[in-house]
Amino acid sequence: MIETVTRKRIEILTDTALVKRVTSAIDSAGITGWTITPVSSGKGRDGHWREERVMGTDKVFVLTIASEEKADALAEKIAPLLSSHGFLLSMWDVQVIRGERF
Amino acid sequence: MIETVTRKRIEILTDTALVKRVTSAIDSAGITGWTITPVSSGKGRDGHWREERVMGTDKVFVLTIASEEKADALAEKIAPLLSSHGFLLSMWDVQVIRGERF
Amino acid sequence: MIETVTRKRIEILTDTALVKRVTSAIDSAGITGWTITPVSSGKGRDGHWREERVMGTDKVFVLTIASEEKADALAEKIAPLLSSHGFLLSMWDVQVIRGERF
Amino acid sequence: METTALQTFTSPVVLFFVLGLLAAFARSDLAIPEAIAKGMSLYLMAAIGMKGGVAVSKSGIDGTVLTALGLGIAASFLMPFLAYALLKGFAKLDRLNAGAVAAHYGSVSVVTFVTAVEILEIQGKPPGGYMVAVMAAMETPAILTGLLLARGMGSGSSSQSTGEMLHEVFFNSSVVLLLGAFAIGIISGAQGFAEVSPFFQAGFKGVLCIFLLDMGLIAARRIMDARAVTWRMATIAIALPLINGVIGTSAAVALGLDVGSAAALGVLCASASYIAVPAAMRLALPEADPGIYLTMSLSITFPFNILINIGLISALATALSGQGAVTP
Amino acid sequence: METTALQTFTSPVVLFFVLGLLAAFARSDLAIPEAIAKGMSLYLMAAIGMKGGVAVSKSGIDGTVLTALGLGIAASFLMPFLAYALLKGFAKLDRLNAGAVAAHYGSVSVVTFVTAVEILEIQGKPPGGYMVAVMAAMETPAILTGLLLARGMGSGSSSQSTGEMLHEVFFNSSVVLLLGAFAIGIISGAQGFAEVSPFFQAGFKGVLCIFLLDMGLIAARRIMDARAVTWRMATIAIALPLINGVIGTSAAVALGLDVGSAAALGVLCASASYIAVPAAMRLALPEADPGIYLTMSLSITFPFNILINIGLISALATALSGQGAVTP
Amino acid sequence: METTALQTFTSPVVLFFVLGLLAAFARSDLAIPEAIAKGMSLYLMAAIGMKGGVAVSKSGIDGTVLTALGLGIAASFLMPFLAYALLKGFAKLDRLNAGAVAAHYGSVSVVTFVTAVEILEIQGKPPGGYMVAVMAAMETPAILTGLLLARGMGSGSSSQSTGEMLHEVFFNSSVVLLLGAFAIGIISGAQGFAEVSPFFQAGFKGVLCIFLLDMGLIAARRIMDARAVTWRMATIAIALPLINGVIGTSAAVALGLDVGSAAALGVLCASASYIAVPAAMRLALPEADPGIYLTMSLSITFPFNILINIGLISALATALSGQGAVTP
Ligand SMILES: Nc1ncnc2c1ncn2[C@@H]1O[C@H](COP(=O)(O)O)[C@@H](O)[C@H]1O
Ligand SMILES: Nc1ncnc2c1ncn2[C@@H]1O[C@H](COP(=O)(O)O)[C@@H](O)[C@H]1O
Ligand SMILES: Nc1ncnc2c1ncn2[C@@H]1O[C@H](COP(=O)(O)O)[C@@H](O)[C@H]1O
Ligand code: NA
Ligand code: NA
Ligand code: NA
Repeated sequence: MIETVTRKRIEILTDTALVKRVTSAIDSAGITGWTITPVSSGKGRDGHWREERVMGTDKVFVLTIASEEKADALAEKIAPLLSSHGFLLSMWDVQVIRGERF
Repeated sequence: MIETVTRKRIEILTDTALVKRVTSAIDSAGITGWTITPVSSGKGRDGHWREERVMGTDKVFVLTIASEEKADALAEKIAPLLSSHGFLLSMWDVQVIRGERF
Repeated sequence: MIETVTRKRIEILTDTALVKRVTSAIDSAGITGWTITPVSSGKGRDGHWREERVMGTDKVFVLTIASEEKADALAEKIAPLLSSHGFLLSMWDVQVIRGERF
Repeated sequence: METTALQTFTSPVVLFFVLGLLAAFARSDLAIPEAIAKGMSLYLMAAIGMKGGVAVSKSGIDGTVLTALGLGIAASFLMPFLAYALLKGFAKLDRLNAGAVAAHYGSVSVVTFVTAVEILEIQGKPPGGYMVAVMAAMETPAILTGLLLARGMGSGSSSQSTGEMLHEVFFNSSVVLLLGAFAIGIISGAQGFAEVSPFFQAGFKGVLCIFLLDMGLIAARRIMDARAVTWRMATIAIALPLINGVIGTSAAVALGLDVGSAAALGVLCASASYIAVPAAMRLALPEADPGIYLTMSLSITFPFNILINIGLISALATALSGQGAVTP
Repeated sequence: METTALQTFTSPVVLFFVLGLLAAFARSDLAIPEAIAKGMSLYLMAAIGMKGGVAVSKSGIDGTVLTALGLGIAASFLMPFLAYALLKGFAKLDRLNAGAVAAHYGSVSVVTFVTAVEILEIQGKPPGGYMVAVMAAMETPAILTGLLLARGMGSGSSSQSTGEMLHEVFFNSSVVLLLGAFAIGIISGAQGFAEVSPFFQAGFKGVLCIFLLDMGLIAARRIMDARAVTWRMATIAIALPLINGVIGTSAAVALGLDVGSAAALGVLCASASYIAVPAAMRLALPEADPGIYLTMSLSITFPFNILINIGLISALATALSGQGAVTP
Repeated sequence: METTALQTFTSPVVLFFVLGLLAAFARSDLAIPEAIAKGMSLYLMAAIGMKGGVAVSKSGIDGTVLTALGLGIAASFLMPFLAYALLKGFAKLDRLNAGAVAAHYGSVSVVTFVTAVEILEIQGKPPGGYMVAVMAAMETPAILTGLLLARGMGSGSSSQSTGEMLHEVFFNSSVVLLLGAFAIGIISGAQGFAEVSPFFQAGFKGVLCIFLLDMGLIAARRIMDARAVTWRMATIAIALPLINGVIGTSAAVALGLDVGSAAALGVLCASASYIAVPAAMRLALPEADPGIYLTMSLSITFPFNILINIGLISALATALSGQGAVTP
């Protein structure tokens, strides 16, 4: 059996324009990496939005895998921006192989 | 430490043409929002498919975060369509910040 | 209440060029299906990359839901390629409806 | 006929389609990005719609136009019955899938039509500009017939999803774009079209080449993956375009359409939808199997029409028109 | 004016925009893929930039050019003050959102400008090629004024994000592409442009048609979803283009610009940005509500300008120039 | 030479590339959507393939064509040995990465070739149409040599992945599209090409402009991110195109090719692949570092060839041809 360890996976929904705010928070939390995936549309309290790349109303998911400790540091950093910047953050435990790299 | 609460995250794979069925089920379950992300291809019991937007054979993920109770209500609503409409549903617990909004 | 069962959800980040290696590992682990979603960019130990489809530097997520047993078999198969092929693998428990199909 | 067939196979448009088929069969990774393919299909519909509208703005609407429209609509309503009978009787499809497939064969394929127009023009038999309106009018009636067949008259379908489906049927993107561009063509006329013709006219055949390359790739890949399609279904996917093509062409000649327009109407009857109808079926009959209806219409009927049947129908229209008229 | 208005509504460019509006209001699923829409907007900016540069390479830079540049830059700096006053006073917006919206109305819309140029050319009053440079120069000053108004002078904003924002403002993709293509047009001149004109010139109006189709779809969908916009804001979104258009056109005529260029400057003043400024606001004022500024600029002001205001401004410029000059 | 270099830098094609480099270095967010970039690269390959095929359908295949083909294939097989030696000896790369990089330098860059053809045509030295076939033939041999070098003769690679890799090598999308369009050009000839030339011919240079804008952006962004590339590797990325260009041009002139074709062959030898070969390497040598081979070929060699080396090779071909022939 392959040995796995438990890490936190954090997913942050953000405007494309604000991605750098998120990724620099990740970098400064000492996390080794992140991955960005596209998002097409959504609905929240502010109503419906659609990806309109011409107008820059597109959003993305930034996801990163990190130790619990670093994940908490990141959540702490991002929390103040959640409301003002319209971020959405969720996190959960995952098992990874070669856990030393995270 | 930031305070987090536990919520359910539900992810439903659906044909683009049928997205509205899913999102109106979400709305009518009283959940505040949802997010749609693109999907490129897949394989299941019915064989291989590829995103072919011209023919409308593209699928998307609809994902939503909700309290356990609302998530169960949604699952209940969607379950009858799973087979007939070819949906795929999975859900798991996540931690979120500012849990009151879900 | 709808009855749900617990399954493993595995997500593998891979170069588009190497997708077939991953999906044939899934097929040969006896798992019934998989779904591929696009990825736009990322950063890891090897630095920053961006989707550049012309050069073929695009990556995707391959995700599959399977019983714990089959998921372990898959992890076993993929583990040796993680470093050499630059894959990233994480897995976690999810609840699904109609668990018999996975 | 000889020259006809030869001309077909030296036209870049058809050759790019063949290249797509071959590349996919050789398992090459050649692929057109989906956004580009979708963009090209919108372009082709806008261009064909405008060109038709400009033509009608010149020629006006007369009895022939109304005849062709009536014939097309009637054909779209009625053709699914024959298809349904064959699909249930010969191919042993269940009611649901038989109805869904029948809807595809009653409706039309825009790209088959466009390719036929290119070929007919090379052969010196250009169809009337109003045929674009006929095509748009033929897209939807078959969907209604197909649903009726699939569900039966007293179907228990919820009225909500029926309303949603009817809306989809009448406002689906290809109908809206074709008719919208047609109206724009009529309003702006030849003078307005002149401004935009370098884009919509001069680029048209080149875009069609690349689009058919993609269609070749998709059609061939789909048939290599196909599981659900039996030889009986494949036979029907060849037989229907032949039968419908003969019926449509003959009726059109009998009702007095010119050679080119009669051939075009035959091609419309022979063609099967793989854009508008699948989208409607996914909504209205989600339980029907796209693996059946898309493979039949796109991977068998479509290539058969492009490579062989357009040539046959064109020859038939010429022969029939020759019989009925003194001038060849 | 009659013919003018009529010509506007028989131009395919405007008709495709109307088609987009109608299709969205009818809740059709017609949609242009985002990658295609983005590609078209880049194409339009590269083409308009190059054409302007080539024109300037022929005409050279003289006093009129510098006057127009100065006027445009001053207008972009100053117009947000009036907008801000109206937005705070009449529409009761808070400081943050009023500043953000004001920035949009001080800046410009490339597509409104391009459509105006098409219409002015049809009317025989082509603006000078240098107006492209004026447009590019007007994109950013308003952003600075808007931020100042939103944040106040002694704002506590972190200097890091100000630097990031200023960089975004001066190197945002539309400014870079417009000015870059303008420079390429000047360097390569008419001879270099001849090589690429089939792409950048002949295809231009057709691409503009499809792009405006998409803009119509987006504008109408956005207003149907709109929650945050009140009737007071909607009123301002009509009043501002009227007021700014009159001011801009009059000033331009007074300073001696020709009819076409004066009308173009009026249109620039009347137009509101929905590409460059929203991107900058998302970075610099993430707390401001895009539901307000995008709906006002894109869903109200933009259609109003395309369908009505360009015609009014053109007529005004003709009337004013006629008064000031003996030759009509 | 003076005029040559000047002409290069007033061509919009080259200027858009420079604009892309500058915009990326200034950290502008200008970006072409990936789907559009991919679509443009497919368009360029289809167009260049067809044009070559049409040219050959006119000129026929003679001894010169076969000579050029043989020379190109031989060069592609052999050039990786020199590259490998330099990469291991001077740049201290390990066997795996040295072999992977060597494969890139033996193969060719379609866009470098296309840009060279544009420049050579402006200079009045158009290469023969058959050079497109030579280019297609040069794509793959180097991949085989590179793998041999990377893995050694008795490599323990599984036969499954070798088969997969060979399939990828011979049916990769650029080879299939280039050769397929070339065949279509031969079959449909000048007459068939006339129908589609507004799309494939008239639009070509404009698309090339936007594609090079994107290449400039990508090349500059990649080098700003580069970590793995040392100054020794950078030196080789400049030295190899110089050396290979001289060898290729001289051999071509010696074997009797005309000036334009000799220069084109020199450019092919000088160019390094960044489309077909990286895809093959990712499959066949997943352990090799794309950060090395893509940065060298795309961010150093490609701009060097576009901006400087094409001009040098063109001058060399003229000089050498002048020595060997009486007529200049
Ligand atoms: N901690 C992480 N969280 C999320 N994605 C990661 C992480 N580390 C690496 N990645 C992704 O995996 C890719 C390869 O990582 P690496 O092998 O470290 O260069 C990166 O480009 C990212 O897209
Ligand atoms: N409960 C939810 N589940 C998933 N996504 C959500 C949820 N609520 C909001 N979102 C996403 O977050 C975006 C912003 O939400 P809001 O700030 O509530 O307008 C929405 O447009 C959705 O894409
Ligand atoms: N075990 C699985 N894991 C992930 N995705 C799956 C799985 N099974 C099916 N899918 C996805 O669901 C789609 C429909 O599956 P099916 O209904 O089995 O044909 C497939 O095409 C896949 O995209
Ligand atoms: Na039909
Ligand atoms: Na303005
Ligand atoms: Na080379």
